[in-house]
Amino acid sequence: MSFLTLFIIIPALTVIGILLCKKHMQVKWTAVVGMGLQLILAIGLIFLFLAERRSGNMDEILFIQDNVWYQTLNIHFFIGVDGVSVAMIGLTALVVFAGIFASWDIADLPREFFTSLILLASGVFGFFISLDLFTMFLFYELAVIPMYLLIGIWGSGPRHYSAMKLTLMLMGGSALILLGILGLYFNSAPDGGPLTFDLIQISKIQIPVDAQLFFFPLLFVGFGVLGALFPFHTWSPDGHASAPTAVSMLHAGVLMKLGGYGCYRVAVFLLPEAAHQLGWIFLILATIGVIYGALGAVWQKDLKYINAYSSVSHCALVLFAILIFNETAMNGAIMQMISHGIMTALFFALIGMIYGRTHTRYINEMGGLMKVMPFLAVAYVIAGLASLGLPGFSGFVAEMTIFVGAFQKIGTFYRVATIIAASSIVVTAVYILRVVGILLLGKITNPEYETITDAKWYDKISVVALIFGITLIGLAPLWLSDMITGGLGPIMQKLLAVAPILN
Amino acid sequence: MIDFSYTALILLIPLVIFVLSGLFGNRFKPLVSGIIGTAGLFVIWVLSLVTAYQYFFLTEKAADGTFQELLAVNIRWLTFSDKLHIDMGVLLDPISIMMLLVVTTVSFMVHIYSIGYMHGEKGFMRFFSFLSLFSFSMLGLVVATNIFQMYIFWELVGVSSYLLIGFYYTRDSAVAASKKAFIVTRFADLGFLVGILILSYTTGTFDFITLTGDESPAFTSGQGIWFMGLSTMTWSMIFVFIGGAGKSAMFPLHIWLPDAMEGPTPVSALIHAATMVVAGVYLVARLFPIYTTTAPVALDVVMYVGAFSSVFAAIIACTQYDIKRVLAYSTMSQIGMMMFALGVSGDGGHEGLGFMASMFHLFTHAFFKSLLFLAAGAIIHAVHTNVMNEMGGLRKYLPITHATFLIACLSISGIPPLSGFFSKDEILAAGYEKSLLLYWVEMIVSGLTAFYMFRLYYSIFWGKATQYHHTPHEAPKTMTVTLIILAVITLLAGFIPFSHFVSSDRIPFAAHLDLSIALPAVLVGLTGFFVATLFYRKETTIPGQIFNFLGGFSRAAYHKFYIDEFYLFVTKKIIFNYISRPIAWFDRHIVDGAMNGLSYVTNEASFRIRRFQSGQLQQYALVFVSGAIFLTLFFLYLWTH
Amino acid sequence: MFEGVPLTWFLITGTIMFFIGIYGFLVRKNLITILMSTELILNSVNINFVAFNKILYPDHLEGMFFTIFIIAVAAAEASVAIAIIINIYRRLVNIDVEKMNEMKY
Amino acid sequence: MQIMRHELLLIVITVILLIVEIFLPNTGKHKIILPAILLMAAVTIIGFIPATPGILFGGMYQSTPFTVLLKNILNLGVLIVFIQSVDWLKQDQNREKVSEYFLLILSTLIGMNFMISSGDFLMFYLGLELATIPIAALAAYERFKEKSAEAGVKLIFTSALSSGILLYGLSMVYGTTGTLYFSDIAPLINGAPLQVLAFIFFFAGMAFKISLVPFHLWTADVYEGAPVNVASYLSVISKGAAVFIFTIILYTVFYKIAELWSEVLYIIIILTITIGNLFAMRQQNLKRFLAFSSIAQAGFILLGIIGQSQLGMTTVVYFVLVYIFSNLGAFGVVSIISNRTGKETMDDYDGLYRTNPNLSLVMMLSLFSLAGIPPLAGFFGKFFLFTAAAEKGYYILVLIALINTIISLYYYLLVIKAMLLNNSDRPIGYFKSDLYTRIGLIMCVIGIVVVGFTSSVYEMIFNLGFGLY
Repeated sequence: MSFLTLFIIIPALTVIGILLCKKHMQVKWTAVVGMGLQLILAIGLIFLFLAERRSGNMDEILFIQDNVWYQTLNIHFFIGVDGVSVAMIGLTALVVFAGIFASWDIADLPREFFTSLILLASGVFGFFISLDLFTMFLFYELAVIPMYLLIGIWGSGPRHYSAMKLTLMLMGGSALILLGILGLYFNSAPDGGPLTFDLIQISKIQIPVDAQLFFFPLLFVGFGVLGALFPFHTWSPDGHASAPTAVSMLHAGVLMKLGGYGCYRVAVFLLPEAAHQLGWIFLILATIGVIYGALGAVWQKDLKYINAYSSVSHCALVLFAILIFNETAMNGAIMQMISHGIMTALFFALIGMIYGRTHTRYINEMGGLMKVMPFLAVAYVIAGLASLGLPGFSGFVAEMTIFVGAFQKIGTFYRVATIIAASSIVVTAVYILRVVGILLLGKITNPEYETITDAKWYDKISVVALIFGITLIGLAPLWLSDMITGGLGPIMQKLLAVAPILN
Repeated sequence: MIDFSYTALILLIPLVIFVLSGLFGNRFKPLVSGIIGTAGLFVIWVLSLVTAYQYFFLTEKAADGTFQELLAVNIRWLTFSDKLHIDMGVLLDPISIMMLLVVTTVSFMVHIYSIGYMHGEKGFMRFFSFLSLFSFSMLGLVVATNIFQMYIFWELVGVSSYLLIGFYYTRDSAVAASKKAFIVTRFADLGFLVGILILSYTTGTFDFITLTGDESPAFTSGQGIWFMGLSTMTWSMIFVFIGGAGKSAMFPLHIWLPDAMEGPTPVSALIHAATMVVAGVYLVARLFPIYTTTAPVALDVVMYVGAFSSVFAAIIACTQYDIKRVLAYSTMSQIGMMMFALGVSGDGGHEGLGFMASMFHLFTHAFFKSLLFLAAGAIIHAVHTNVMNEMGGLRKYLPITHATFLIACLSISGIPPLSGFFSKDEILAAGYEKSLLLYWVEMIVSGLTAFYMFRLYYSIFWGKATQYHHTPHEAPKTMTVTLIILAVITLLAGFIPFSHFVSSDRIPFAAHLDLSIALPAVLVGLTGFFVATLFYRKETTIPGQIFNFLGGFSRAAYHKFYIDEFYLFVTKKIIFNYISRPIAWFDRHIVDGAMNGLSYVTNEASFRIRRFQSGQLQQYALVFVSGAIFLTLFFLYLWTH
Repeated sequence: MFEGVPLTWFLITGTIMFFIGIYGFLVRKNLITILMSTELILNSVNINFVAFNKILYPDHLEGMFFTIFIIAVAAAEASVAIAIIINIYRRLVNIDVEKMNEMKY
Repeated sequence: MQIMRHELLLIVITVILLIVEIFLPNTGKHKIILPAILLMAAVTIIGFIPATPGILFGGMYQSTPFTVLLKNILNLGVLIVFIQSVDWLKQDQNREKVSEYFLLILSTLIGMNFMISSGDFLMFYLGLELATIPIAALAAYERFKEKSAEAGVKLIFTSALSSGILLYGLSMVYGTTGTLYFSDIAPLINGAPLQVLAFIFFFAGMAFKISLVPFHLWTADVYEGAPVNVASYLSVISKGAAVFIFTIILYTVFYKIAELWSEVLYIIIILTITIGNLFAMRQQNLKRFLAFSSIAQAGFILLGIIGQSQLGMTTVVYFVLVYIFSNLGAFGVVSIISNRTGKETMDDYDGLYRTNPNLSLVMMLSLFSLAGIPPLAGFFGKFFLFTAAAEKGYYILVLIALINTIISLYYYLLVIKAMLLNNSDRPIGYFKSDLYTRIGLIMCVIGIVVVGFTSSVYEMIFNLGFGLY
């Protein structure tokens, strides 16, 4: 019985608690308490993990719990963490915690809102801790579905359309994933023996290459849809634009990471040969995505669209780094997931707060907000600087790791791709500063904004928590990168076994 | 062996001050934060003086008589791979210490100055916290132990310059200028980054000491032809230089510098005259061994770009009316000369004269140029305009400012015995040894320099006595004091035996003054001075005539040769309208359209097939029977074949 | 009396009846006639069973039994059907099958 | 006695109810409701007592633990249907014919039980007809509704046609093998052309019961016309029974031509799922909507059969169980709402959540379970079905099915959208559903939530069904 189970139990209890609550306030505070516990637990996990490692426990997976669930199909409830998943869990806990506060003034059906939000969160946590493909997939879908209600009920704009589109596209992705998982399952015992969904066990065996070539694209695209892989990213702008604040935060901050994590943990890890043979195709797509998302953001006028496109760009960078197949880039990919997770959550939180005050998301209709809401404005500038990869914030660390790693890879193709991807930092600077300039600086364009109030206490909590996250990673990245690198051993072994000159 | 680890404080103190004043600045009175910042800078200044003293005089040289490179502090910050890792630390060697002195001194002066200058400004506290952020970043850049640390602080100075240029964030021109500055330098930084990537890939290290050491991997590896007939190292050095050119406003990446004058004048003095803009020069100097040993082509690029920028800027400077812009262009031109000096320099001993000259000029220029800016600040402070036509005859109102300004002008024009004379002379000497043509180009530049500086001087302090709606008065003590201090430094700095401290191979040598170079230089300077006197001491029409006589050329120069317009065209028209906009459209209509198309097709299909459910019992039966029969026939066929 | 009549003749008869039934089911408009066509179908089946039983497998009587049961069940089916038809007739005073398309698509 | 306990018990309670019915005055027929339900509950519970397997009537009837399990599942379903239909039966227009409802349904259930444990085609046919004909009467139950009568006609005639075709197939089987006993037929099946024809006709007959495309067209109309509870009974119980016996016959009789029927199924599955989904997308009337969704679901069930393995067999049963809970949940909500408000179209459901949150929640859970969303039972069922099909290597088929799950998710979400997302100016007003309905719905919800998590159900089915394939 590993304490990791708490990561699923606590949200479940919180949901029950919320359903029992009668009053608006009770609901919120139950949510806060539950997710606060979750955050504490996550931090505790990080420390425990580091302690274990420091004490020389070099097992591939720590805190394992393995119960048989479905005997006949050999489905297990098999959970455990390595450095990578610990990092992702930390990210999730932080973002969810901030998200609760960011959605403090939900007035309509608060109980249902927080229930779905926490269901979503529990799905994400479950996904990150589970090592059995079946449970992984279960949690994956569990995380995706509440989206529909969250966007559809509490969203804005063409919310019904966006919600339906998002759900269906993501479910389309998960359909491919399911097929891929089945493929893995039935190839998991090439030389007799019981079939298994056990990720670690599968990673130990050698799946026939022709099977790999068939299932790798399924899995990669399937997860890639959620990871905003070009050209399957179009749910992202609409979805984010229509979603309520906290949902955008969780979605861009955490849910999209499921895609990247899946590509890394399932597609590439279990199917290295195919990954090595077909990787270039997706690498091209990812590279396009990086620059395409960035350029797409330059033209947008809606804050959320801008951020959605920048998310496309950043997440594409994650996939790009994963497909480089060397340790440094892989490390960068994970760090990019985390940094982008916090960053974009911060962005969406701020956008939501600004929207809540100005009631518009069109940048041309706003201006000079720095004067009336200094706190939010400064936070926005910080988020912007972090997002354009300024040293001292997490974005820089991640991006630099990716670029350095990618450039170490032999082959002009990769070099060129790297330089193209790297050139996105300039474009990023362009659209970030454009927004900052129009939105915050200059004179106040709209007289009614004179009276706007600055952030409330709960806004401040969520913003500060997130800013703390990015600066912490930005200023002292070593522990994180070491923790992640520790988790990359197995996958690197497999990849190197495929092509010795990958590094 | 002295323990230099205390130098870490030089970085920590401003950082702490920044964080504190950033978080709690609005808790206490504005003035307090100003005082704190200044005090902090004073401490750092003292520290760096101590460091310099200890390093140059108390630390024993290495066996071959070189000043050794000391890693005072070095902490692992981020690990990329077993070979590649970023450390944060303090590297002490002659040039870094020289820069330490420059930065701390000027920054300290500017802090004091600003207390007076920014008095009563809204956001006084913000200003000082940004100043300390800048000082932190600049110092970090200076003492970087590895190229990646340098890149990190490189970015940081960029952003602090962005923040400070845009200090008056309600003024649209300021916002635009800051944005421009950041994006242009960012673009250059991309070059720098690519350079670093190539360098680190070939050499497998970021570390300066390893890179520039005698058996540097850069010398051994990376010689092979890599791309377009140039060696890997050459390319990486060229890219790195692009980064440097961006920060140091070399042509064609200079466009941000004039606009950057939108920032408060002390900022211009600190960042855009003395410290940040010379970072490029410092960067090239840092990697100088690589340039000379393995990338001569890149070094030539540096030389030509430097030379061209210097003359280009000098010409424009002659035509501008905004005093700060004139100074900005003169800065650009001076930095061009420094680059040129680096470009012409060889390595080691007297070969490395150019290196020394460049560093020397950097040193002196920092002081007299910041002096010029601060004085200009005092003037603007007094008359509330910075267009020179609206000034005149100020010498009786602002005696101190006038005196100091004059000193600075003489110094920059290379009139002995002021500091500018010595450094510039060395540069010309170095240039003379390399190529005669460029030598003369630089001669002309120094002539022009003298001309436009005195054009500026006369039209501010002499000329017609303009009526001011309230009589200008001398700036407060805090400002004049700094002016005087800097003036004194400007007077004396020239007599420092610079080559005994700074040289390309860190072996002291004696650079003697070569009259055959010095005299013509001085003469050219004097000519410029006299021409300016002739034109501008009194109201004359000559300049106008000449302006018209040169016609198109002068107009082009007045319009800064339309470089800005060109950039605007590229960014706004090409990138914004012809790339980004189509992409946005494509995304909405093609990519997204495909997705919506799917759903449309499904709906359509579901509508088309509805007539099978006609509600007619017999039609159902028909489908039923025909289905059964069809299956039968199909499988009978399948089975029998 | 049926000695020497080959099986195929019975089968052909059965098949023909079967398809006559189908045809009637598909084209007649009157519900009663449609019901009768279904009876035709069932009877064709009966012929098959009996014929098979008598000619191929005379030692057991499964076919016969089946036939008898089919007849019985058919009767039951018919009764229910007719009951419903009567009900229909009560509602809309004809029993034209084409009138019964209130529910469609 | 022990061997055919289920059938006997059902017959007994049917007789009891008949007798009770005689003594009830015409005005008080509804007094029969409670005893009927209690008796049914009793039967259901007794059913779970392990029975002794055995063979009767020289092999015409065979009872194994597996068939017992199937019968129990059906009993459970029928019990829920009974409980759910109370609210409707209590309405005035049904006052005189309450008891018929129970009697007819019980008789069909008896038919199904016989069908399931039939050992030869005669018994099978009798069970089939017994399970079909009374339903026609039930479909036409609401005498004064034209739609109801139309439904009755459509059902009875198509079923007559289909049984005719099925019988024709059977006659051919008899002709080629000379016997009607499953055990004797099996070895003699050799894929002769006549047998191919025989099988296809037999298949068509079964496909009518399971309502597979293209033999499905009656389904929607009958569901729409018939009373909601009858429709729900049709959609789960009779379909489930047909699936069971179909699976058994395929696996035990026609296994020698498995290649043939898996190819047939391949085509039929694709047709069924796709057509069913495409029709369901556009439906406004919820009964029709559920009808088409149930067609699509049937297609998914076949995925398990085509797996041709222990896994597949087990999963089919498991999924039918899950499907009973989910579909009955949905139908239960539809029926209570149509009883109270007479509203059956999707637009009427706009903003239902605001007025009747609990009903909407049940509906949402059921639909999510049907769509296969974790952590509800439907997810597990679907996943195992896909696994079963993939095991045979039908990856393309699975992919098509998966794509269809997205379409199905789309239209299930449409209902949820109506209930939760849309706001209506005149939504269905709040009403308090009666105790029976609540119990019924709660049973469904428990089933939906629990069956998935507790793997024991699945394991039990697996162990019982062992060796059947």
